[in-house]
Amino acid sequence: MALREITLRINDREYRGRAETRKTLADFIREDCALTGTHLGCEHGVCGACTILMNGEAVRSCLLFAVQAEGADLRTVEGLADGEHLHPIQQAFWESHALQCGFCTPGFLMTTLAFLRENPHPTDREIREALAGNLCRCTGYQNIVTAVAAAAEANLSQGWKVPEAKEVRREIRAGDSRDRRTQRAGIAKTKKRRTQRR
Amino acid sequence: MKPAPFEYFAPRSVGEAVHLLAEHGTEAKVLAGGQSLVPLMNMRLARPSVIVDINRIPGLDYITPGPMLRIGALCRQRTAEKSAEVGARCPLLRDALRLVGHTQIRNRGTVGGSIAHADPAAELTAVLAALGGEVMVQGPKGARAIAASDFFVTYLTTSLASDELLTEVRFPAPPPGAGWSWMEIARRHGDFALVGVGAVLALRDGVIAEARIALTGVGPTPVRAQDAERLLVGQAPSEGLWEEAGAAVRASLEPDGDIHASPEYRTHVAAVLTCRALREALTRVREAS
Amino acid sequence: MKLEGTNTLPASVNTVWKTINDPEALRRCTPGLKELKEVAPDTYEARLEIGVAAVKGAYTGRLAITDKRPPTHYIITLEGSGGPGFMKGQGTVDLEREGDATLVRWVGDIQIGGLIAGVGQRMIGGIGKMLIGQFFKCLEQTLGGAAPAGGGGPRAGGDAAGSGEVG
Amino acid sequence: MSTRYVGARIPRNEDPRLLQGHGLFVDDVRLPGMAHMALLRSPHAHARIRRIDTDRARDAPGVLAVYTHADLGALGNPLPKLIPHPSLVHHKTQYALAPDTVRYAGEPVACVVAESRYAAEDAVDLITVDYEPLPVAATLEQAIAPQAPLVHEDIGTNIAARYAQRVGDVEQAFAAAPHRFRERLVIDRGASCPMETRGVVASWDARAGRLDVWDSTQAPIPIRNGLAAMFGLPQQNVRVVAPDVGGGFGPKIMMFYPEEILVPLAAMRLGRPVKWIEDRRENMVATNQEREQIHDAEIAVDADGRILGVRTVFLYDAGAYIPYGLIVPIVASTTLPGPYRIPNYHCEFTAVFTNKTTVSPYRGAGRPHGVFVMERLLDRVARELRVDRTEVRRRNLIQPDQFPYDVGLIYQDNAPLRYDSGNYPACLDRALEIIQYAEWPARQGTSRSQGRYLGLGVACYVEGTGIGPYEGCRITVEPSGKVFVATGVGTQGQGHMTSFAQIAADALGVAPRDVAVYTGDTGLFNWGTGTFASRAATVAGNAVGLAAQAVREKARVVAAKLLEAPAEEIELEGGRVFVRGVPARSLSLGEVALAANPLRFAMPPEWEGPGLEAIRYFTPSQGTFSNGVHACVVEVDPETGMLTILRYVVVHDCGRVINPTILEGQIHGGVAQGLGGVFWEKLAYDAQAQPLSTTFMDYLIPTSAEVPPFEIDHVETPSPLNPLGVKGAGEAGVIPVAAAVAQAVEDALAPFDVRIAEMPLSPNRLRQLIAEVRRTT
Repeated sequence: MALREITLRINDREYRGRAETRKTLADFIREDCALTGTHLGCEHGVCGACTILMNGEAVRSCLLFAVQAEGADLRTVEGLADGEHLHPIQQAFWESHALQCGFCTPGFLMTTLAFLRENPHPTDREIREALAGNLCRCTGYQNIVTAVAAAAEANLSQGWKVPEAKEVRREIRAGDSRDRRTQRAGIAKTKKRRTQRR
Repeated sequence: MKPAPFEYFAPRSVGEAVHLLAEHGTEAKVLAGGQSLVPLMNMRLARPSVIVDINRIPGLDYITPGPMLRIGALCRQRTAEKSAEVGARCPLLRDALRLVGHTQIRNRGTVGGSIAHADPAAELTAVLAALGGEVMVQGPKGARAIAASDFFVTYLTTSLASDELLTEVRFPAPPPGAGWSWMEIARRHGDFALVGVGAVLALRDGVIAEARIALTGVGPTPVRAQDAERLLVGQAPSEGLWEEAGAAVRASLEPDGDIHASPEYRTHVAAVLTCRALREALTRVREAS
Repeated sequence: MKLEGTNTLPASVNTVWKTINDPEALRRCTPGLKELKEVAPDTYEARLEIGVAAVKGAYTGRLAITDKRPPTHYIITLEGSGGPGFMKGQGTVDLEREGDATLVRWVGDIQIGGLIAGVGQRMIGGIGKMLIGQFFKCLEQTLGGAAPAGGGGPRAGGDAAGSGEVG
Repeated sequence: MSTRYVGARIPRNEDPRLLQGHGLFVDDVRLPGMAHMALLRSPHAHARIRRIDTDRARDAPGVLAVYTHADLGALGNPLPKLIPHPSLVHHKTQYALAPDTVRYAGEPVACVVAESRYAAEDAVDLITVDYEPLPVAATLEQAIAPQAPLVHEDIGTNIAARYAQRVGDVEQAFAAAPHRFRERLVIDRGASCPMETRGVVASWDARAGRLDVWDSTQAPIPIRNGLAAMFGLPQQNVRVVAPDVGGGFGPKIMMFYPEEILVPLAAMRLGRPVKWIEDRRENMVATNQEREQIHDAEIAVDADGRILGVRTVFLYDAGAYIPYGLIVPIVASTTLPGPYRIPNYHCEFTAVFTNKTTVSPYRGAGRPHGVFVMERLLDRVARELRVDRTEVRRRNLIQPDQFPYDVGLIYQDNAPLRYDSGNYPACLDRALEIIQYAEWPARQGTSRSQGRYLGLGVACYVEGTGIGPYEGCRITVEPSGKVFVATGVGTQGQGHMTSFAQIAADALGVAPRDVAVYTGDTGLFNWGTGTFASRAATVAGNAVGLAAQAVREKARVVAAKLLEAPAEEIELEGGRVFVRGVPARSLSLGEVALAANPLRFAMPPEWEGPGLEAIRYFTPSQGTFSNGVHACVVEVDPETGMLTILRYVVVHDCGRVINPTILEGQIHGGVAQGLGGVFWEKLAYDAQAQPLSTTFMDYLIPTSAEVPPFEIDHVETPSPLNPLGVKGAGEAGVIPVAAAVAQAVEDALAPFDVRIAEMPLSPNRLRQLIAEVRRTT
């Protein structure tokens, strides 16, 4: 079984682990990094529930192998809120009743984050097409479209941003921007996984 | 739904990649965007024992303008779609790219990868065929160019040798003032089209000087509609002429059916879309002049 | 899935009959056939690798020739099961003299089950036709003396050149 | 009691957790030492198992166990029969693992437990099964034909049941009728496809003899009871938790699925927690499906289009097994009459086994079929008699003064089908007003002159909801002043954590955010049947109301002593308990809760025990009936057969509305699923019953780009059958969609004279229909 050391950043924290080369990035995030907010709805790249940001761009984490993300900077749904303060997109989803069972929601949030960065003033049609890569079975999409429009409004008034991929890449190359706390977290993760493997 | 085990290599140069391909032969698969390969691997329909991940090879993500628009093997579909050069020199490619999957797919998927995967329903294969483009490949014995007409062999199969790597795709820019159109019918936004048509029209002195038409979803490879093209050249554009071109396309196709569309449907819609594409292309010619 | 067609082969009915009963020719020309072991007259154990490009299925099963009416008629059955499910192909073959060539009429029925059926339906029909086409192309080459493509030609075996890099 | 919160648009209590990725879905459960299960499923739709060789799998790296039927021991019997019915003569259920015969492609044959799901799937590949393929009954017609291949050889037939119900004298009515029209109507298979597939995690504590199970189910308590029985454990030692469930839509009410037994079994045998998560391909073959029915229906009307009689004789595809009994076809036949007066009615169905995935209710559960048949018949009447389609409906609607209205049939809950209340004409008028029906001919004419083919459709329905037997609830006020509500129903996104909180908040004078609702955990509430048939808000909701009232009264009795005032003068408001008119003399609700649980000294007898806590049950004698009208405008491209939904209007009456935002969300989702089943979603099978659409690339769930915006309005006729006056709404959205769109497509394609008699449609099929008409004319 071909194991690889993998080091990557998720939500500005570094994670290190050892995984089979065939392990998908989605499984690595959920199992090895214990960030279970990223969901798997189809594992063949259609439903979008596993959408995350990789170096600032929305990607399907079920269609990447963890080894491919070595040194990458990822953002998952857990990295949206600022402590107790929901991100404006999360706030808009809450106020617009844009989720029911909530399983597809993380994917929609991450897609929206990348979309609004590129297109801050979308029309409803543009929103509907931008969201077409994410399936939702509960809401019929209408309230999600409303929420994304509302989030765009909030964006204009509050001007929130996500870190640009390039800056992050530089940090990674420097490789030393992690503090002790995250180092410990990284090591702890590795230990835990070893005990699980036995 | 988890992939079977494989050995993973991330070469840092084209030479290294080609060496790995030569070493592992048909057991090796090249991984670029992975948006078609990884689903097949997750479902264990594809079980390559070796993966050669070319994503860490520097300098392959370029778009170089020129009489031939040259797109490097690692240029993401999304990058090409947003590129000013592509928009200016090859709007047919840009319009087709917008209908490839969804943003999340195009952020990873590469132009070269889509061509090399050779899915006859994929937009880009028909764009390459319509424009009469070519691909550059690198093998142990060096580089060679393969014309689109020689490249696509059948479903998911090309004339790439197992030890060759596609390094660049070349799209000839249509003549100045040419009009273009991409038309397709897909069940849902972002799905593979049931039928897709790409058309390019150029006029000189009010008659059609050049006509290029290629279709997806109507055969084991993208289909160039040469009968229709011949029929158009030298004629003055007219609704009647479009109908004739559509009829020629209808007559030339023998598509297979699947659960979404019968051969009859595909043939019929191919003709309908051909007319519509030519109509739109002509409008663009007139807008240009 | 039903398929049918006719092919003209450049040899007498008797020669064609010999060829399509010759294990060596069958091994060479049946797309994806990796191994053929005779276990009884006209019954063989077969190992196949069928598919295109990266999408390959390994099957083990049997090839049998039944309902023989030399030199003009038989039914050939190829069935196997493996990781991706099962496949069964059956072809009724009739030979007919056509000048100094032979007209081959065939009616085939292909059944595919499991993974490939559920996922690959979009291409199965076309690929089935393609593989049968390769079978006859290979026979033609054999009879015409042209160099036959091994294992039914690289494409059929799925050890197809390239189509590697994937978008 | 004030109702500040019931009826208000309260944002959901459950959302902040889910929005931050802090939900707990079954796949998020991570236990130390957890092993993973994968299943080997039959690639054949019908085959005998000659031999299974698991040796190589057992020796594969990381493999802990491989089980076949031979290893199941006492659990090797057929799985429980869920809902018996006198007419169900052959109540066949499947085995956890197939013993000797597989009857649909996807039926479990063996399972592997390994250190990772990856390793488990590797080992599954190493199991070889020698199958003897058997002839297949792929379609309803094949299955009922003489000499048909038998799905279950031992019963000598593919017919599981025949059942008929009738009202009045149908033969006489038809004989005397001036007009009779016949239709053959077909509805094909669809899948519920919740975004979260099924999943089970089990953990066994041998010392405590305790089994903990996390299950993505709509019925945790029945699952707990069943597991206890099958494994011979006290119910109290088995805890089943349905944590956050990523959508249910019916198939997750099914019990037992094989994996719900195999996973606990493996956990107990291995002494390690075991997880199985269904992957999407499994979900498309191994999770129950629905919808396949063929109706031969006939309607008799007088010269003005008034209904004299209706009859339908239909085939119901049960799939390979029929654990859930006859619920779906019974619901179809009892939903068909809808909001119309039908003096004479005959419905008769045959439940048929086929070699396809088992069928059990999927959102709508037969209702869409009944409505499709009834509305298609009325459209035919309108066309033949040249009466406006809405006028035909209006002439036959049950009038507001006719309630309660007895249809004369027995409903799925075995109680009389008696509509409790409603205002059907009002809903129709409102829908026509919103869709601007009066201006339609002009608008359609204009678009036609521009070469566009637009069509409008209108359909009415009545939905039976809120059936028994019961649901219950325990409400506890803690010294913190927080209110805890525990109920036995599970929740799959319907917003119960909020709507139930609103009900309790009104009774106890607190804010909904101070009410924590717990559902789906057998450790927190012991009694319940589950979330199905649009019943949670009605049945559990009223139980919450009753329990909250009881706690309120207890609080007043306790406060009366503490505040030295008569109980009837004690008020609850804003989290405080005070004497009417003397707000100064007050305590917080938490203080009262603390005082109600003294450590020493005698307790006043009138307190009847400690704490502010009450358990109450609501046991409706019959269901309550929601209704509504859908209207839509569509555009068809006759050259390509492509369909675009331009407008979709829903006017809906589910009695008193608890939370309009949540209600509208339920309707949006239902309509989207309905639209899926109209043009995109079809489970294709080939002639050998091989499933051909087992991925999201071929099973087409509509996206935000296909689904239109919705326009929704409410009419409120409270139900007299429960204290809150509410009716169910969970399935409403999906029910009349096929009927409305079918009419709209016919309207759009009127120049081609196309008839729609089937669902789902597709671009290919619409083209075919247009071409066929062209050929025949």
